[in-house]
Amino acid sequence: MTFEPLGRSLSDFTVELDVYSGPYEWLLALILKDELEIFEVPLRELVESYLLARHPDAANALERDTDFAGSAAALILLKSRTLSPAIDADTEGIEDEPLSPEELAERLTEYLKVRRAAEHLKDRLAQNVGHYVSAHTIAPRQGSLGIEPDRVSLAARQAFSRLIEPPVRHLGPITVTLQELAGIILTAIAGGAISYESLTSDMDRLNRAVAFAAALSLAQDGSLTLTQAEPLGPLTLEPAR
Amino acid sequence: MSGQERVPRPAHLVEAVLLVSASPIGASDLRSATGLSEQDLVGALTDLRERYDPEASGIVLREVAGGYLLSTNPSCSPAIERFRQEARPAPLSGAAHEVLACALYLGPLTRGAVSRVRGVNSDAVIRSLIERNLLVEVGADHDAPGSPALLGVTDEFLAATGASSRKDFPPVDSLVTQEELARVRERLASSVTTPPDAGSESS
Amino acid sequence: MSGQERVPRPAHLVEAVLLVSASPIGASDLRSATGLSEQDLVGALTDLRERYDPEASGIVLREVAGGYLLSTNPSCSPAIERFRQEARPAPLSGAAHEVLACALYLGPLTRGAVSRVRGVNSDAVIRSLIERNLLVEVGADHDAPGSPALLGVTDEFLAATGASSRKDFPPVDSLVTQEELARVRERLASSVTTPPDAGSESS
Repeated sequence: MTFEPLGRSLSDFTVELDVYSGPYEWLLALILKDELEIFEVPLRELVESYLLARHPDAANALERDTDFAGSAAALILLKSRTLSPAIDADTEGIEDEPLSPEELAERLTEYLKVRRAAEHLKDRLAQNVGHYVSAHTIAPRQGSLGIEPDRVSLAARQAFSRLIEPPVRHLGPITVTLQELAGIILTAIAGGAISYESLTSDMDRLNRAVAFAAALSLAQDGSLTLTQAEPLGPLTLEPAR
Repeated sequence: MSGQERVPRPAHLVEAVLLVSASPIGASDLRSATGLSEQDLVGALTDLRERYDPEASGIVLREVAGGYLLSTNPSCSPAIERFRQEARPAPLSGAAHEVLACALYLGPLTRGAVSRVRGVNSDAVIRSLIERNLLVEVGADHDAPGSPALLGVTDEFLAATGASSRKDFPPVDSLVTQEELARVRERLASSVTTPPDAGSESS
Repeated sequence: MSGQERVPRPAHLVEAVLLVSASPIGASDLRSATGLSEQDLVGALTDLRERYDPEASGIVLREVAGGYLLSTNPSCSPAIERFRQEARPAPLSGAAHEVLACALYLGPLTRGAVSRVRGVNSDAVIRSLIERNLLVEVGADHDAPGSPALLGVTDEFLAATGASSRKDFPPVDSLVTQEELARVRERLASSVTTPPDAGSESS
């Protein structure tokens, strides 16, 4: 997985989330190392805590906003990718056909059990943490290890055909700032409500993500109102009343 | 302690062998290395349990993953982490716990099956668990197209959970109450009987 | 963490740290890891000398090369030797197979290159493969900053696979498509170069 390296402007930004508390930069590192699940990270809370910690008058405010918007945009992409249906053959079995109520109940029951078992495992792992083993091991006798050549070939196939995306690099360097987009948004809504879709219809994906962050930011400071009539429905930006 | 003994006592032989292993050693391997009778081994382990009791020692004797293992007392782990200048490994995510629960209780099962049970693609989580040696491919499902690999939990997983075997976990049905299950079915029954043509909002 | 966990005694801290080091640890390193005063350390070592006395234990405390080291009691060495002969080496993980495949097909290559190709930090796996003598540092990449070591597979690896040479393995282009191979090469070559116009962060 690749990521544009963060500038150091956010090195003092720390976050407090249910799943993680500590420096924001480390949060990104944990997500990239798959040690934290992106879909467990509430992006909205993340944006909110950034906005709370924001100092608009600081000397590097612009750089900080840019860095944050850039990484937040990447997180949004990552999250949407994780949540969208898998395309690889192995998981294609996740069917779309509607389930009968019995099947649905069956599945939910099974998932509930897994959920409870997961909680049990979490406690157990926590109780057993901190046992480090001996370093005084002896090397096994030479020649006692057998490696299957087929497994090596299979491993080569797996490692070399894996897609290490989502590539964020192809989005190119950030060429727009939160402030610029905030300006565009404010101009656009001066004439009345506008949907997020139409506002961003001409933008590339990065700008769309930054526009989203900018809209959140403006909503936070009361410059506009964001409305969404139904979950996952269209998002409307209106001038603040 | 009795005076000069030349022949090592059973407990000494066992603790010496345990020192040189970073993974649990089963009773039969301990016997064949030390040449002890079954009875002597039992006696030696009783002595060592006392000697390496968590209340009395910085090194503890653990009975995990079907064998015996010396490891540091968790109460001393901050000193170990300072010595190694290594941070404690990050705890697993909630998703990782779920995947492990699938492998433990429903496994061995394929990646696809894990994703189906959880309702989300679990490949990345599975990969990081394999990387951490907690999950392993234990075979292949030859009945499925492409013979996808079957995943199971490892001995490292058993050691990390302090379990001596897979049987050392409560049965899954004891973790969920009947009332909870009944509630799921009830809620479901009431929600599916409502609009007849709303059928597409599954997600 | 349970509240009633007691503060470990000095000797416990020291013995725990000694368990996780295969080489002697000097007094000052022991003190900085355990946080003990000089006096407490002296007391702890006195306790441990008694606990791990050759007459009383299968594990002994040795004072060598200006440091302290736990090791097996020489009186137990026949048992250790039998254990070594009989111990079956731990099987390789999926991650280990992938790292070996990288070294076999793309090597010699640096640790960083292995991690880039696999898309995940592989340092720990590489360390254990070097310890097991399946990977070895065969030179250094002088074109890269810091001249990182280049890794290749060992003869022991070839012996373990029953291959007489690298040529016994199927050629890489029979395993993956040209397109996939090109992508791997790209990742290999990418090193740390940032696109010229991304340039905000220098380092």
